[in-house]
Amino acid sequence: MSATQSAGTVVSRTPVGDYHHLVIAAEGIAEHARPGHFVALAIGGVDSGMLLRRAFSIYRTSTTGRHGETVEIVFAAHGKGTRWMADLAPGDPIDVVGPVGRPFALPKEPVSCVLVGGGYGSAPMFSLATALRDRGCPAHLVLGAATTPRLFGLSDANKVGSSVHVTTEDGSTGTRGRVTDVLGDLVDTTDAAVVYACGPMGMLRAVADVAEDNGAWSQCAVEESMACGIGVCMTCVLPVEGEDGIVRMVRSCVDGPVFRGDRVRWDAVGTIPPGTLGGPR
Amino acid sequence: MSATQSAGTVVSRTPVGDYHHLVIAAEGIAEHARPGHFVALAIGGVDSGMLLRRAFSIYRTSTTGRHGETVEIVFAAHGKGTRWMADLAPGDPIDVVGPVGRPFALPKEPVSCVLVGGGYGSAPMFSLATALRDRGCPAHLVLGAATTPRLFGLSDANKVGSSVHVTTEDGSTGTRGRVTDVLGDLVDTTDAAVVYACGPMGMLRAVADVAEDNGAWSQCAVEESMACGIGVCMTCVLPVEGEDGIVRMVRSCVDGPVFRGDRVRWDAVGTIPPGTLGGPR
Amino acid sequence: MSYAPHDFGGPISPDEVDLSVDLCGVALPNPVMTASGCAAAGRELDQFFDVAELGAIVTKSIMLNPRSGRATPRMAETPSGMLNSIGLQGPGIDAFLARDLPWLVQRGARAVVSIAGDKPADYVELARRVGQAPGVAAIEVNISCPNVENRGLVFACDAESSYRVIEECRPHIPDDIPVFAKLTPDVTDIATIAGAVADAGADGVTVINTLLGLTMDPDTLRPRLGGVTGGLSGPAVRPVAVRAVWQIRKALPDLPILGVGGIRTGFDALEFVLAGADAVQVGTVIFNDPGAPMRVVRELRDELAVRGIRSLDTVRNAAHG
Amino acid sequence: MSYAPHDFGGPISPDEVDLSVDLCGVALPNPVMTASGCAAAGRELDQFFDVAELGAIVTKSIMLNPRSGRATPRMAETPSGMLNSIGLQGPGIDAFLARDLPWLVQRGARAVVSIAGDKPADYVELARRVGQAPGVAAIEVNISCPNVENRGLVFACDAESSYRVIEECRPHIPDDIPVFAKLTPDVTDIATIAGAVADAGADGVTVINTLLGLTMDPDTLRPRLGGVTGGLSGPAVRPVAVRAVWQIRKALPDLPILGVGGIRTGFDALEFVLAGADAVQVGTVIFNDPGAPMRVVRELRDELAVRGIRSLDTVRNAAHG
Ligand SMILES: Cc1cc2nc3c(=O)[nH]c(=O)nc-3n(C[C@H](O)[C@H](O)[C@H](O)COP(=O)(O)OP(=O)(O)OC[C@H]3O[C@@H](n4cnc5c(N)ncnc54)[C@H](O)[C@@H]3O)c2cc1C
Ligand SMILES: Cc1cc2nc3c(=O)[nH]c(=O)nc-3n(C[C@H](O)[C@H](O)[C@H](O)COP(=O)(O)OP(=O)(O)OC[C@H]3O[C@@H](n4cnc5c(N)ncnc54)[C@H](O)[C@@H]3O)c2cc1C
Ligand SMILES: Cc1cc2nc3c(=O)[nH]c(=O)nc-3n(C[C@H](O)[C@H](O)[C@H](O)COP(=O)(O)O)c2cc1C
Ligand SMILES: Cc1cc2nc3c(=O)[nH]c(=O)nc-3n(C[C@H](O)[C@H](O)[C@H](O)COP(=O)(O)O)c2cc1C
Ligand code: FES
Ligand code: FES
Repeated sequence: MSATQSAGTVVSRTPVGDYHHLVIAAEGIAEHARPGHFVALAIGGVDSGMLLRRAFSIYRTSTTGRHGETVEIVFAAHGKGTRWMADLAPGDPIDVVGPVGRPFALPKEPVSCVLVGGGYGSAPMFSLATALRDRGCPAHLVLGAATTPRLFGLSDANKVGSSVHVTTEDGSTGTRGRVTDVLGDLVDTTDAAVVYACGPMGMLRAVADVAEDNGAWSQCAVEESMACGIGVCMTCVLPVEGEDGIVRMVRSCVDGPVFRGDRVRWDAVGTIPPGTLGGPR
Repeated sequence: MSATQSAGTVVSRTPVGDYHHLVIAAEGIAEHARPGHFVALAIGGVDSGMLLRRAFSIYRTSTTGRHGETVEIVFAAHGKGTRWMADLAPGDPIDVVGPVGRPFALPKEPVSCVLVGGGYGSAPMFSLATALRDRGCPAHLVLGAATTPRLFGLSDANKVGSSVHVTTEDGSTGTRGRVTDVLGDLVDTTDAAVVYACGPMGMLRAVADVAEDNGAWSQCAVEESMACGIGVCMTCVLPVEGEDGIVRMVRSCVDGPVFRGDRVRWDAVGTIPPGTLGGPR
Repeated sequence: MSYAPHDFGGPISPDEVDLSVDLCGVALPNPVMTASGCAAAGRELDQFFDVAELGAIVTKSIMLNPRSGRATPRMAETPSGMLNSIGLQGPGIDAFLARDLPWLVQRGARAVVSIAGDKPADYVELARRVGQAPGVAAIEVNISCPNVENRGLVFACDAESSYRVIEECRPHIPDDIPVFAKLTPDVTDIATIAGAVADAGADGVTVINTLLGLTMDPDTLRPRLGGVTGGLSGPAVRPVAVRAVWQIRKALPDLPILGVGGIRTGFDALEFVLAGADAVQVGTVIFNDPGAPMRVVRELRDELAVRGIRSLDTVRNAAHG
Repeated sequence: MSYAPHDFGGPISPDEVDLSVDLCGVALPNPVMTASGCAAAGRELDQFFDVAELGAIVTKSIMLNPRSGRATPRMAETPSGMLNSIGLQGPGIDAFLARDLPWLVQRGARAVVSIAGDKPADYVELARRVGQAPGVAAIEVNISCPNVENRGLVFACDAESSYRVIEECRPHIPDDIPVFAKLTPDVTDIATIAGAVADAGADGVTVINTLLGLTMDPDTLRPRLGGVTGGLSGPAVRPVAVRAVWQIRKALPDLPILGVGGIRTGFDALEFVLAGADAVQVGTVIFNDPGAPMRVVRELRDELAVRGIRSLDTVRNAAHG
């Protein structure tokens, strides 16, 4: 897999609840994108004081629309760079690197799957659900968020999900609570073999635990702070246990962002756990 | 006189020849502006890598239009900041400090005057001409530029000038040559007492010489590189001789930008001429 | 290393935040000052905010005699910063004491007078003159200047020269006027220099002055500034300045520090306080936003309020905890 | 001071510009390299441009043993720059020689291998191993690391430690492999350190490594980086880097210099050449634009062409003239 750097152009930016849905025309990215891949966007223009790219999961892509090849993302404006993005207008230039990272691994057999998206973390789940169902895997969706405006993609979910389950912490939509409050039962009743998840670290950790407790694999797309997004800087690492049982500090941008939930040392994120390869002795 | 800092909004930006005509709605500036004053604009937004303001002569102001108080400037997009300004669109925010500097001194008697504008340097000349004619001074305009697209304000000139003279270096409009090629005669024939000038340093120096040779005072608006535009940084200095005959390094932003042409040590701009107050011994 | 967050309780109203500072016995309404050379003597900024409301106005470093400064160009914009080679242009101490200082004092502002010299004897004479002038709140001794008696080596690059200037000045300044030595970051170990000036009798230090930088002119292909090299300032250097404050605070737990370098927002000011600064100065950003010093005061108040912090004492040095 | 502009004649076609460089006997097609730690071992960048076309790839500083690096967060964006505290994470020399270097060599790129150690003996062992490996174009000795045998003081902060590392390494590296010592700007007098490593047998120097910086976390109100302090890089520091090159060139007219620090455009690269650099490196800006190194090559060619400059030799050191 190879990433492309593409001089993109904004097709549209549409507010959706608390988020923005951004469509970018950019060549060379859409056809290679798989669910779980992300793009890294340059921010602020050539004279900006903000140098680092921002990473966003690919929501969906198209190679056949009237704007040519397009890539779509969903983002929350919370820091400086994403606030700048919230002012993007059609026609604005935006440099895109993508697709980057390791996508979600798809089962070889037509097993049942549960897909969990927290907040904007649901963005990659709809193309994933489609890909799963294309290979005969039922795809049950769980969308969760603190509040209704932070749920993304309910209508997509209803289109592509084998079933759809929603939680909000304030109870304004669906079940009051968190995604993990409904997850265990769902894995059980659907006899799911794999749980896919994308969302905040805390959620991923909890999802990985629930999956494991219920005898399913988990595939978690993590979100670590990234400087380069292409594997050259070593800022985005987290402790992951290899097949050999050794914990390594692994780049989440190119060795992830998707990891097997049981491999990530969730408890030790933000530290170098004792025994890590090359760790302090 | 006191400058105001005002959170302005772009009303319009219109290309005019090689320049842009920018109209900004900003409060507290228009009513205090006099011909020769300038504004200092912040560039690039809060996360920009460009910190320093850019200075522009006030072209005209209004307190009565439908956008409330407005300030207008004319600019050439040549460096980073002005290129950024060339993308400004109606509604964009832009922070304005102004009016700054010492405006053109107006004659107390109804004497004849010649006003020379080089390139965008003609921008302040039209309001000056109006002010002069309001007090009974004939105002003869000379506009000069390298090429026709770099002439600014011909139609304004025809409206407000007692007479209008145009030079271009390529001869595409008016007399082929430089403003100084027509200036001597004009000062003579109009019996001008004062020559006002705004434009590149080389032109100002030549204009000041011609004025002096023809027995007229000159008032030159200089353009020195400025960091603050409000008198606090001491970057914008040039050598100016005081009434006491002593040369001082004087701030062009607040002690200028308008100086008496015979006071500026044009030959020594960019140096500290020997004998300057506090100069190296 | 990973820290537990501090817990100061829930947000409070900005009115409940007390920003006042006691700086070596001088009471300041808030910890924000202008930085020397970025506010002249305060007069021009009084158009944009009430200079008497700010913590203090630090005046442009004044020398014994009038000084023309360097040839132009004197500045170049750089990414998130600028280079300057003003060369300490100024009217000299007589004119300053006759005209600039009285205006500030009469205006009710706290005047911190910055002095600079070419040799130790200059500083002594300046200290004497300024120390006797009425209304001076504090003196900042800018030792980030070349010492003509020592091959043009910047005083603050050398612990001994730094010690000597402060030791010779201090006795000529009344005890109740605190003396701050202003240090350059262009040294291998800034804490040692801070220790030297503290030993010599400085009441505190101001860090940082500009970093030495150079940029080329695209037309001449030679150094752009009349002074060849220049001083780098602005947000670009902020991480270096915060680090310098933090290192000095670590080495000298009780030395008052004025933090300066690239402050643009209230949070930037808070960064310096967390690192150990007793007060802060806003410099280059004034050129971007002449209202910045008072805006920083307001934003700092809000930053504290939203975190439930009632006074600066609560968070000063908090990054060391 | 005021200069007459250079006159090189009118614009020429970019094709007429010869960018090739002879770096201590190593032929480079152009003077642009990646900076250590900003390009891993070249493989990832090969997606964006042909790494064999670039002047050279400088690999991430490699240590004797595998190293996990520091805890996250390891970076913070700062105005026109960033802070990093990676802590030299890497696979160790064995894996590097087995896997990373052979890829680069086979790919046809010029490999400049950066080595780093905790003590002089580490450097010696690394020099020996890398010196024997096939296909190494040059070695960069990153002495901007803490010396565990000397209270954690950074080697390059001290002329003696710097001298010692290079003196001990050099004999273990074949003569035809040039050795560059990479210096930190966090010193009072960088030219002295450059002189020391030159005396010790370095063929040249690389300047600058990052500046020590610190930033606070708005949530914890404590240092943001896992490593507490971090290294500041990016366009923010460029004026400091150009100044360092210029000072070293002035002091040591013949010492080869690799200039690095904040290069974003072809003109930025030219600035370093004018100041005295023989070649340049692009680091942090790669994170902004992975195609930057080859873009800088193209832009540099255009900058020279438009000024009628046919080769780098014509303009190297031109700012000193
Ligand atoms: C693989 C991946 C996929 C992501 N997908 C999405 C998405 O679909 N929608 C969405 O809204 N956000 C997504 N994020 C998070 C998004 O990248 C950050 O919110 C964004 O970078 C923050 O930028 P800022 O300018 O708002 O914040 P700032 O604080 O100004 O960012 C400063 C620097 O830190 C980095 N940074 C800060 N927070 C994060 C973070 N959480 N993750 C990575 N880098 C960070 C930025 O990239 C930048 O370099 C994703 C992150 C990763 C790693
Ligand atoms: C009193 C005054 C009135 C002016 N009026 C006009 C006008 O009406 N129309 C117009 O197009 N231009 C005018 N200029 C020039 C204008 O300020 C510069 O062209 C502009 O600042 C250059 O900015 P930049 O971003 O294009 O260049 P950059 O090279 O990116 O500028 C970098 C820095 O240098 C300063 N600088 C560079 N060139 C100049 C310059 N010539 N004068 C002052 N500062 C400079 C900038 O302000 C900025 O701080 C005037 C300048 C002055 C001093
Ligand atoms: C134009 C200019 C002039 C300066 N003049 C002085 C001075 O006279 N004395 C002094 O101690 N510092 C001087 N400085 C340094 C500032 O006071 C301050 O230490 C430095 O710029 C870092 O802060 P900043 O990034 O907020 O500007 C000057 C800085 C600038 C930009
Ligand atoms: C993330 C990161 C990692 C770095 N790692 C190394 C390293 O391993 N060895 C080294 O000599 N320099 C390292 N550097 C410093 C760079 O090589 C370079 O000297 C410095 O960043 C200045 O150049 P720049 O502004 O172009 O990045 C690193 C810089 C960054 C930003
Ligand atoms: S973000 Fe640079 S290696 Fe992952
Ligand atoms: S531009 Fe700052 S004093 Fe004139």
